[in-house]
Amino acid sequence: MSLLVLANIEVRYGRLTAVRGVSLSIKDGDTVFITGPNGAGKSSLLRAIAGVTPASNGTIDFDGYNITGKAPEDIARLGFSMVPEGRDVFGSLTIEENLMVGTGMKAKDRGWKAKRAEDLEAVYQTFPILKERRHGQAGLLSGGQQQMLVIGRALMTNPRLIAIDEPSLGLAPNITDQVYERLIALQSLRALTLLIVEQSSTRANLVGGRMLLMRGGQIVLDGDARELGNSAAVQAAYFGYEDH
Amino acid sequence: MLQIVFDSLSLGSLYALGALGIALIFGVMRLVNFAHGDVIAFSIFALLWPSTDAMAIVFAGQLPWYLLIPFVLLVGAGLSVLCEIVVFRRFRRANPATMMIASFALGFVIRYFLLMLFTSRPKSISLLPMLSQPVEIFGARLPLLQLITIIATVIILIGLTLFLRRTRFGLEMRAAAENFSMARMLGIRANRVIMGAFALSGALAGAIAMIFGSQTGTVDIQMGASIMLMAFIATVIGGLGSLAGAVLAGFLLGAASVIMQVVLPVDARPFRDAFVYGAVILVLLFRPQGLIAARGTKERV
Amino acid sequence: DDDKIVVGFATGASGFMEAYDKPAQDAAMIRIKEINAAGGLLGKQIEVVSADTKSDRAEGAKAGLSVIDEGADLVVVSCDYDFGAPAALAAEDAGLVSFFLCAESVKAGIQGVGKHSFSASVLAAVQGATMSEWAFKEKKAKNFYRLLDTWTEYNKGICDGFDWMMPKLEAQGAKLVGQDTFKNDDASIAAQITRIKSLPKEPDAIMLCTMMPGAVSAIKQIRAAGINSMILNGSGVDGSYWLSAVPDLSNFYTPVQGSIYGDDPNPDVQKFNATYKKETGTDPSSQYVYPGYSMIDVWAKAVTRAKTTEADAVVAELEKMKDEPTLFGPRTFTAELHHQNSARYLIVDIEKGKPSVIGSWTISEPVPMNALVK
Amino acid sequence: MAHLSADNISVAFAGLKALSSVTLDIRPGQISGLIGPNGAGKTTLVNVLTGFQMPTEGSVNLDGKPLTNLKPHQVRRLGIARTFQGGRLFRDLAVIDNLEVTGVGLGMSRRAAVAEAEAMLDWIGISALGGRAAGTLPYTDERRVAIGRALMGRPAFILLDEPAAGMSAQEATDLSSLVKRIARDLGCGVLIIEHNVGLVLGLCDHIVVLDSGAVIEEGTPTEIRQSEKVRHAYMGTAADTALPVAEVLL
Amino acid sequence: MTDASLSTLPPALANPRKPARFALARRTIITPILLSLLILAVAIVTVMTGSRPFNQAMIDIMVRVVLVVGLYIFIGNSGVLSFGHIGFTCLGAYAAAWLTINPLMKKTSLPGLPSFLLEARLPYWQSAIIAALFAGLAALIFGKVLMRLSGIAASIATFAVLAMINTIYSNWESVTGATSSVVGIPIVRVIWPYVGAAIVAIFIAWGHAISRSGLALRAARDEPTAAAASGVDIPKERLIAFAISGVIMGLGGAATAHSIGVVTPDTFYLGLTFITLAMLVVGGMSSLSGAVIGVLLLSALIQALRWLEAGVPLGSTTFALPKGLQEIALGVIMIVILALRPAGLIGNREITLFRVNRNK
Ligand SMILES: Nc1ncnc2c1ncn2[C@@H]1O[C@H](COP(=O)(O)OP(=O)(O)OP(=O)(O)O)[C@@H](O)[C@H]1O
Ligand SMILES: Nc1ncnc2c1ncn2[C@@H]1O[C@H](COP(=O)(O)OP(=O)(O)OP(=O)(O)O)[C@@H](O)[C@H]1O
Ligand SMILES: [Mg+2]
Ligand SMILES: [Mg+2]
Repeated sequence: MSLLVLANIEVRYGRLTAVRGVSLSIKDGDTVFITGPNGAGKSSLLRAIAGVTPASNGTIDFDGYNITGKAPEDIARLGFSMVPEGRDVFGSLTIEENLMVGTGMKAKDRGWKAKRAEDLEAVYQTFPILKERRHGQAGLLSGGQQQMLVIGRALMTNPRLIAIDEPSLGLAPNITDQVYERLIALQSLRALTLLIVEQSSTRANLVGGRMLLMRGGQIVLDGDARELGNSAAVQAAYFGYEDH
Repeated sequence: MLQIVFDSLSLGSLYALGALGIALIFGVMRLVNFAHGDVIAFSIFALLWPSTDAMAIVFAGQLPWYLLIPFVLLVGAGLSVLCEIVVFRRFRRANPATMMIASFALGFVIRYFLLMLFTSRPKSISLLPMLSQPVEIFGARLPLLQLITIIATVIILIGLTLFLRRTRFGLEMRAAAENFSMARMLGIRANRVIMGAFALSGALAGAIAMIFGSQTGTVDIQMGASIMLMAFIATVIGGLGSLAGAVLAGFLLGAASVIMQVVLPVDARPFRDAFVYGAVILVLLFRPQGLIAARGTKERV
Repeated sequence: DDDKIVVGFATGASGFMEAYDKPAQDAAMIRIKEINAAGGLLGKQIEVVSADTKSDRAEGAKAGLSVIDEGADLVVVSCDYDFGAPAALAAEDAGLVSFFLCAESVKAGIQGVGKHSFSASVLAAVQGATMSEWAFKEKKAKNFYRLLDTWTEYNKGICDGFDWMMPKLEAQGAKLVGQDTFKNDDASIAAQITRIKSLPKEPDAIMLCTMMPGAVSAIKQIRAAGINSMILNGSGVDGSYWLSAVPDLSNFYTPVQGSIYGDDPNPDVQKFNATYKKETGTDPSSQYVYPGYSMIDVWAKAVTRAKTTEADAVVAELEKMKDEPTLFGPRTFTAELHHQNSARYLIVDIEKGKPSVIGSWTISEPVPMNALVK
Repeated sequence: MAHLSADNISVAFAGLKALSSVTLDIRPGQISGLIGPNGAGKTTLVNVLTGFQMPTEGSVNLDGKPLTNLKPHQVRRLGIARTFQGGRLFRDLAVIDNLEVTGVGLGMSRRAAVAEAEAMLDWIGISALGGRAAGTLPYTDERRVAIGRALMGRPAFILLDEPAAGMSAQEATDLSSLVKRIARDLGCGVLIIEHNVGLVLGLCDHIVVLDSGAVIEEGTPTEIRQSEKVRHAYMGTAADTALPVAEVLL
Repeated sequence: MTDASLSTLPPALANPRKPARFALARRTIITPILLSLLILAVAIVTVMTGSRPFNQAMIDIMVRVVLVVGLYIFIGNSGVLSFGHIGFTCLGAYAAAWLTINPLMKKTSLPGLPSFLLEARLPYWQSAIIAALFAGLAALIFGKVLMRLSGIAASIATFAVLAMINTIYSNWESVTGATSSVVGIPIVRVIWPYVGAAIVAIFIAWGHAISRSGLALRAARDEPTAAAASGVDIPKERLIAFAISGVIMGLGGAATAHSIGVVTPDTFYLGLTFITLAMLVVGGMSSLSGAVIGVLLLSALIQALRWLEAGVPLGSTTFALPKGLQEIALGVIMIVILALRPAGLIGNREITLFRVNRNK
């Protein structure tokens, strides 16, 4: 079953069109990597799905609901969790408060407090430094620590689909490994769908799953990550990108 | 001596309440809400019938206190929320200067609206006259109203702090304050949260209006302005975003004003405010981040 | 043109000053109507032009210029000296007579604007002097306390008059037991009250030099603190509209030029009050409506005597007036002073929240120039 | 010869020891790498070197003269430039003006600053961006503009904080060659912080590894690659996968 | 700085080709010229109408242009909102009063003045220059202390300065006449000196904006951290702008004094602070054109509303806004403009002949 269906999405900033006519369908429990050169429109696409930069054209369905033009909070409440590019921590809140921010929408469910404590412990296990600093101010964390925090925070909302814009940004290599391990573990645990933007295809080759390559606001390649590997097609996509 | 302490506290508590209302909105939107003073004035004018006569025609002012107080608080909260919906919502992405000028323009609109209904002439009203009786505690005599004001301020401060620190609403409000769009991406109904903050701030304005109105017996379209200014200053020297700081600074400003009044020789007393503002500058120079720096005001490189 | 005489009002028709300018202007209109009905001035009808100062100084200058452009022979400017001065200066520049509707600062005249400028009211200092002398003489008050609101010149003027009178009274046994200042918009005057309360004995009288809206606040706080001394005021607190704020206020005294409470000893004042009500729909709200009427009255007399509206001639006639009777007491202008430095004041007493005239007082000697210009 | 050194630097933040007795040398023409786990103190060290952070102990010296009490702008005027982990461009200004500001900050006339800014953009290979508003640039370009801005006035030292974060392999390669040119052609002493291990190993003459505020290893790329300590504390699979990129560069 | 022998510096970098002298000035001077022409056009129309109240209204506008341009120099370039500048206007206005009032009058009304001021009686243009410098000096002194602050703390500190100046001037009886109006200032009712002052202010603002200091300050406005890392001494650049804008505000003060002939401290307090700030923000806070156009447009709007309020004949009936609606309408229109254009009408652009240009 398709969890997320995009039809003909277009994103514009004034005169500039960042995403042009992207159509895409992602199945429940899939791992999807989006790669592509700088300025390809990857972040813009994610922001459009999340409802922060509404798409100027096209429709988006999530979990059977039409979420086109819906407010970001409503989309989030359906189980779409997004980690945007750059570290949007709530700098004045403590680390633990940051992790708690997104957990309010489940407050209606039964036993949610116990579940929340469990989730929190799981995040702390993945990133022990966060536990160590749990009452510290988030804004004072180092770049990489903040990145851990925002990933942890997104996981705390217990999403159906988590969309991460460049998870490895600023992370030490071994931490990046841990992040992926955790994501893959969650995926097998409760069919979490992953939508990950990475600049390079290396990680996709390693992890496997579906890989999309974006360029100039369009999806130019769509295939199995391991199969595509460092294939000529991928190379072409990258080198077809005229730098300046 | 004790008398001076009470005098300081009672003046300070007005500033502190004002500072809370301003700090709350500043915390949420980086908005220096210059319309706050006019919300104060509006809340109290709501007790009168519109008329251009010199004599005030009391409308809701004669309600018993247990209805009167909620009425004024509701009017403040309602107007404040209305301002949010009609005006401030459109300025979520604007820079602070733009928002500030917009709030100033809004205050202007409210003020002249009142002026149109009531004229510029101050009107008199007797609110909660029973509070004008003097009471005596620890040998200091002060009007009952002042005592109640002091106590109310402290209770409001504690309640508000607990509310913001301990409840989910507080957490969501602080999150929305810091990064509106990220908060929404985490499922926070940010608009509602912000409306809540405006409601609280408006209710505080109503509280000030009540106290001020009962204390002075006068309602005047300008009445919120000077409190609003002092409150604004208190918010900043208290440490932006820190409610406790705002309250502390409010009390300190009250104390500074009272103490200057007491110690300055009679010829220098008219210059009292210059001394007070001089002290403000000194505090800012030594603690630019405020007396109680809120977390997150320090930005790391 | 020659078939009419133009009176120009450069006053506040909106904004803060409107509440003060409008009533006085209405009173002036009543006098103008009377004159027109009686055949006009020098046989010509008086026509009125007006321009709004928006209660703003820069606008005031424009309003002044605007009525001058429309041919005003007399420029009537805002009640308050500060707000009226720009328009008055414009008139002075154009060589026209200007009248402040009710300014009570000595500068509203020769000392400030120039030699063609007059004020229709009485100097604030006279009010302070009147009240202190009256309280001492009639009420046997000995210990005085002086509480000044530094907000406006008017307030300071009241206290100046008090200060001038005090040494004379002290020679006769009175005493100034203390003094303090505050600002009209102070949220609380608790500290000032504490100072009064710490006196060994409550003063007999507090000379309160202030005006609305701070006055109500100060009075209320003084009484709430349990201080029951008599409170002496300037005319600025006249009116019953605010009395509800301080229920059962007593021992409170105000000097007025005429009574709005229906008990003025002069029946003509009562008649005027009725006319005012008929014309405007409301009773006069304070004694500040009256100067507007006297102003047109004295100016029209001067014009009649000079047989022209030409400024210098009219000024000369005005300066000849000595105890010229008007509805609201005699008026005197001299070449040195275009203002009243002595006046008969009615004293209004408020007891249990009810105002009534309890007498009148004229200070024993006029306030001299050196007490006015310091 | 010019020589920038951090001597025995310690920094503590309210109980947290971000750096303890770190010593580091940077020499003109050399490229030094600074790597280590997240929160190791790398950025903090750069902050100390550039006057943004007062060390609790130790001193920063330029040619033996202490800089420790200088303000950031004074440090910059002595020829020590840096970039930031976030781009921190002057978003409202055009790219060329971003560079010009530094020229002006260093005391050049606007005329001279424009001239140098143009030459610098050209040298980096981004003259085409000159007229764009800095706020609308994509990530990679932002990085390059930031480097260009830091190079104005041709500083003796440049400290780069994660310049390749978020770059694709190709872009990282381009960046590497730019950094090499900076060291070789401009004679700059470069300090580079990066989590892209391949890039660091391929680029640097000398690498310092920080962990929890302390130097745990130091040496040539080969030494670092072989260090068990470093592998344990820091590298994950990336150490293996990234190697090819490094090889390409070498 | 670098050891040249070590590197083989690329020739283009070693010796970059400088642009022609005054290239920047020549490229941008069109903006102040156009703004000045606009102002001149307004003045010429004014003189042609021959109406005295209209002339006075236009004089007011010219004075406002001076004040708002003065604000722009500091606020626009530094991004620090100042609530204190009208304090310098106050200093300028009183200085002009001290220097121009007839000594005979001064001896009675302001006896506390030092004797050189008591004796002084200068022509208005000389007094305006001295008043401007005096205000600038005061700004320099206050700025020296305050410019270490940034953001809202700086705004509040500047407000405290305003409040201090206001309190002192409202109470120093013998020198400022306290709260009462100081009169006797020669009134200048010809528009040209005011036009001159506005044009001078515009050119000074332009000169500052294209100067090194202006550029550095604008950079620091966006990114103080990066600016410091670029060698910019932020407090110093702020101070320069603060002092220059202090001079212009002082000039505006002198102009105000001569335009209405009276000064009082409360003329130079919150009301004027807010209306000038509003004009700046509505026009576009970070652009000189925005400052000037903000004044012209808002003033025109205010004037139009007043005119509507006074009543406009429409055929046989007169259409008039109810009293008080003018201010309400003004507030609403300001809110609408800001909601639609949060960066102000002009944004951060400058007008030029060919197209609207991005700010340098
Ligand atoms: N807020 C914005 N305003 C104007 N243009 C923008 C904005 N955000 C992005 N763009 C432009 O849209 C295009 C796509 O940007 P986007 O950030 O989506 O690319 P990306 O693929 O995520 O690149 P990167 O790998 O650098 O993150 C780029 O040309 C960029 O300059
Ligand atoms: N101003 C500060 N106040 C408190 N703690 C701080 C401050 N600055 C840094 N720290 C802490 O010091 C430690 C070192 O931070 P630093 O930013 O130097 O790490 P880093 O090595 O650059 O990490 P990353 O690779 O994640 O960017 C971190 O634990 C961080 O939380
Ligand atoms: Mg991106
Ligand atoms: Mg770092």
